[in-house]
Amino acid sequence: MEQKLISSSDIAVFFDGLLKAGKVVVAPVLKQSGKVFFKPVQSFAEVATDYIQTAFSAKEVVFPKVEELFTYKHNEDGGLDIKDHLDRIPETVVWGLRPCDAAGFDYLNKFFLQENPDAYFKARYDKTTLVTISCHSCDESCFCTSVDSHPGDTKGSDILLTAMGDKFYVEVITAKGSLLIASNSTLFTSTDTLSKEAFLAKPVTHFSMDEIKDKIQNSYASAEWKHASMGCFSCGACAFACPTCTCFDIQDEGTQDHGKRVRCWDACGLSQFTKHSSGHNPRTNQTERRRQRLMHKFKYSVENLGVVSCVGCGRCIRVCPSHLNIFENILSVTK
Amino acid sequence: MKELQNKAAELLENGTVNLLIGFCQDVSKRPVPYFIETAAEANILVFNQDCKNNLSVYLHKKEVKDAVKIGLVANVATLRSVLQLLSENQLGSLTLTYLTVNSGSELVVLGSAEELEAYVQANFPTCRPEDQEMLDKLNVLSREERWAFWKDQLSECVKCYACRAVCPMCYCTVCTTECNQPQWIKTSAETSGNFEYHTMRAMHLAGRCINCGECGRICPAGIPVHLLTAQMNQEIEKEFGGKTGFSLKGGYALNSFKPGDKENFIK
Amino acid sequence: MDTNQYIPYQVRIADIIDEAPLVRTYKLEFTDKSVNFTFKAGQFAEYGVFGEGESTFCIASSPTREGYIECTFRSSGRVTKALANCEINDIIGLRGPFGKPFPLEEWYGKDIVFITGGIGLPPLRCVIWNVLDQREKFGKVSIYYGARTVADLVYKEELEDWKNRDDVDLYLTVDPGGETKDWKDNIGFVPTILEQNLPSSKNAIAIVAGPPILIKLSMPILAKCGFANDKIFTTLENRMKCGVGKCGHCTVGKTYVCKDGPVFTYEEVLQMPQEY
Amino acid sequence: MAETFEPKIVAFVCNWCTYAGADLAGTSRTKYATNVRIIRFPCTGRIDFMLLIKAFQNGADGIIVSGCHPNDCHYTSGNFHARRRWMVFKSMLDFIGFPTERITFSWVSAAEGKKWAELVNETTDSVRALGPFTEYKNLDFSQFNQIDHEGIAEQSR
Repeated sequence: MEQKLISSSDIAVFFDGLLKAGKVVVAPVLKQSGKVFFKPVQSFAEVATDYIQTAFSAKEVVFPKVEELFTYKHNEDGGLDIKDHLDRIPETVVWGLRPCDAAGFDYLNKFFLQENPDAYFKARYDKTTLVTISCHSCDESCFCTSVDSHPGDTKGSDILLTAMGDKFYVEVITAKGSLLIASNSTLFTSTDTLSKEAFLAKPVTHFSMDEIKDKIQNSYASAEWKHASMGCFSCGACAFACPTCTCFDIQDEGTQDHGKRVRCWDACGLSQFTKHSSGHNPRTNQTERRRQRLMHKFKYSVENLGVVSCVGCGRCIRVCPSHLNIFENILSVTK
Repeated sequence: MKELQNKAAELLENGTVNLLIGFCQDVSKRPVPYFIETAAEANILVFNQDCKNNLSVYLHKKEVKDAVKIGLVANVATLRSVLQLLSENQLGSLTLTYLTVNSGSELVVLGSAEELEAYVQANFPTCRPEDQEMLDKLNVLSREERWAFWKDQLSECVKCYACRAVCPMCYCTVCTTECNQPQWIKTSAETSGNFEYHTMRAMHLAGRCINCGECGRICPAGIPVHLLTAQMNQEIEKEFGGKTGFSLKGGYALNSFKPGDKENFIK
Repeated sequence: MDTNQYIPYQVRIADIIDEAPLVRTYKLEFTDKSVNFTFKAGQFAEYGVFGEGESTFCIASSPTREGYIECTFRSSGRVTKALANCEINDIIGLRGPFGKPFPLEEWYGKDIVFITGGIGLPPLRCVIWNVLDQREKFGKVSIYYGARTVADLVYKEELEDWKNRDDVDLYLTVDPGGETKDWKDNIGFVPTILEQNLPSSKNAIAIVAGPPILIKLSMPILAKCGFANDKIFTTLENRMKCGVGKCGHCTVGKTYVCKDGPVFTYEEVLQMPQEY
Repeated sequence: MAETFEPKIVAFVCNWCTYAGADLAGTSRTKYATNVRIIRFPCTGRIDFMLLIKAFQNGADGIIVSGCHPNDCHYTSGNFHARRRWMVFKSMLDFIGFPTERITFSWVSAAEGKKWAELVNETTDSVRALGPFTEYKNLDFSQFNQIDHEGIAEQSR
């Protein structure tokens, strides 16, 4: 890992350089609804800067809300022509995501590629470079420091920018990152390791992960799950806003003759998620469904992949219609 | 506040209610719906301007139905939706007690449907000014501009169905979106599928929506979906008269008719 | 491996057998003969009707009988209904094989007890064929199979065939009231019949598949016979979409039924949360 | 393209009046545009708005919805109920900016074979003038997974 500096004024030049290089640059954009979304942009001017967190995570760059698996069409000799569109995926730079989102990519990478690698995720991930910007501000929903991360965490990023007054401190973490720098090397000056501490936000730490990790082992039967889930409406808001939720549904759209098969986000909180066509539903009530979601984040994914799959971005808390609070729930069930 | 807590405790104490649905606050002072079964817990109850959630939606939840005798801490919008639900015969099995705070910020306890009706009619809410403003703005736009507006808005929808989940009027056990034989509405959150979903939703709520605005407020993508139903309600009120959530025998504009209804759009 | 697991093979329906009301067996052949599709007993696949979607069920034929595969399904949902409307020579999609197979090799020299009911036989049929095709490798083979009515019994010819073999003990039964005038076999629920003809657990494996109630009631009886929990095998049927442990629909606790199963020992099942 | 464009028009009609009317048009050898596909319903009261959406979803360029005149309904009030629902549905579509001129509502009785023929011809002409209904189909290409939608778009055309 190498460290560099770039002056704030040159950031725009660097950014436009990426666009000129023909890359699709996805960056946070403020929409009239007052919320910030990751969108492909055409200029640095469009990029939103003053916000705590985007409405949805950047995961849709590598795991879109609707992913076309393939199109099919009947051909003369009775069979079908089936083709995917992996070759159409462009070189993409995600600009200005938060360290928590980047950490989310780290998990997604493990989940999708460790076993039975997922061709669509891989194709997108390989062509995606993450330019993360450290958080200088946070709100009461942020809790990254509780899940072994922090506002200047380099985990998952290719490049991490940290605003330091009139300049940005640039940490180049991966080869992908170095390539971006190399293509605009004149803008950067080398430097030795600097301390980011003074320029970072200070989110509240609610619990120590190690403690939770072993306490949650026997919390499955906790009576607190009922309280933690009574308010739950069984919608998918938390899962869809989450940077590490990966559940999806596969659907055909079209006729028997031609059409496409897509995969779209699904959520374990929705009542139909586990329902069999026979009518039998393994997880009938919301308590079981919310427990599945939280236990997956803090227990099951540790057992399966060795990492906690919650990055503390706090989106689920912000979007929850009844303000269910994930870290309060975790604390209450591990009491 | 204290008054509310004491009353709640009293109701739970003397068995008027088995379960009381109200608000408490999380660490960061956000109102969280809270379900109280013992008088001892009543002291964490809060009720203030931020307590916007329409708690009446929980009346459809099995765990709540099982409690039968239920107390509801409610703002006017919530009371109005309860009234609408009563007029649709959805709460037959429940005995309800309502706790609310009136404009004079004093505690009001309503024990019966009739009291509820009287209170709602006396404090009947009008369309929120900001909503009215948006509606007027949209209605003067050209057809293409409106299409563009909704296209941009609905393209952000991820079909989390939060708007459906928080709506007290969406109580069907199986929603049209889950009927897949045939697949009426695309499951994928592509814009066309989103159009179908939100059109369907607005149509099924037209003449029933009580304008609590929850669906728009909680949309994670910030889509003002509540405007669709608000607009429908105004149309229906204009053409057929009648207010939703106004009386116990509200009646539903779309399952009644007058021989003289407007038909200038029919060839 | 870098192959795209979401792209289905194309298979032609070569033959259709109506097994029972709503239950059909399709014999499937790969349109592309060069495809080398190998699978093991107990694995499943995703069968897709283009335009309708995919449905999950086991491969009912045996790897020991090459050149084609068979699947048996009951039409209940959107996809299976569409599938049931297919005709001979129609092309459908096939993804697989997925899942962990039965550890047949470990069973060589052991007695095998099959306990199943209704539509639960297809997953086991694969194993049964497999066992019978290499009969000498196994000890005693007994099959307990029942259905609601005589009409609901699947694979009727094969049942005849197994009945006539002297190296297979077949206990055939139908629920009380489901019998016909000329029904000569047992009448009563499978667990009852099992209790009346207790198998020996000595050097034996029990495989249970079928409706949850059948599994629930058979387990204590098997325990009574002295079957250890790790000597009892079953297959879980959860809703699945991807088949490769990604979509999350089939999770039971941390377990992905599609890649860690669908074959589990009863011991493993007991360790999971009861969400299946 | 424009001049050779023949619109697909789906007609949702009630069994007792408009269908009979269309039948009359046929038996009395009245010629009318062949663009229309008729779907027969027991009553206009049964014509759910979801069916109209579905038709557009499946590529219809225009829609005709037609039934008995008021007071003629075989089930006495089906068309009255339908009338309200159409009115609401139409204003709903207007509000989201949907081109409602692609939907024609009408009353055609069993005796009005001639009116039916005219109705179909008029509708066909007006929809032909409007051109193919791409606005709806194009919705997805604009957004189809926000990253590489152009590619998919051109390929899907």
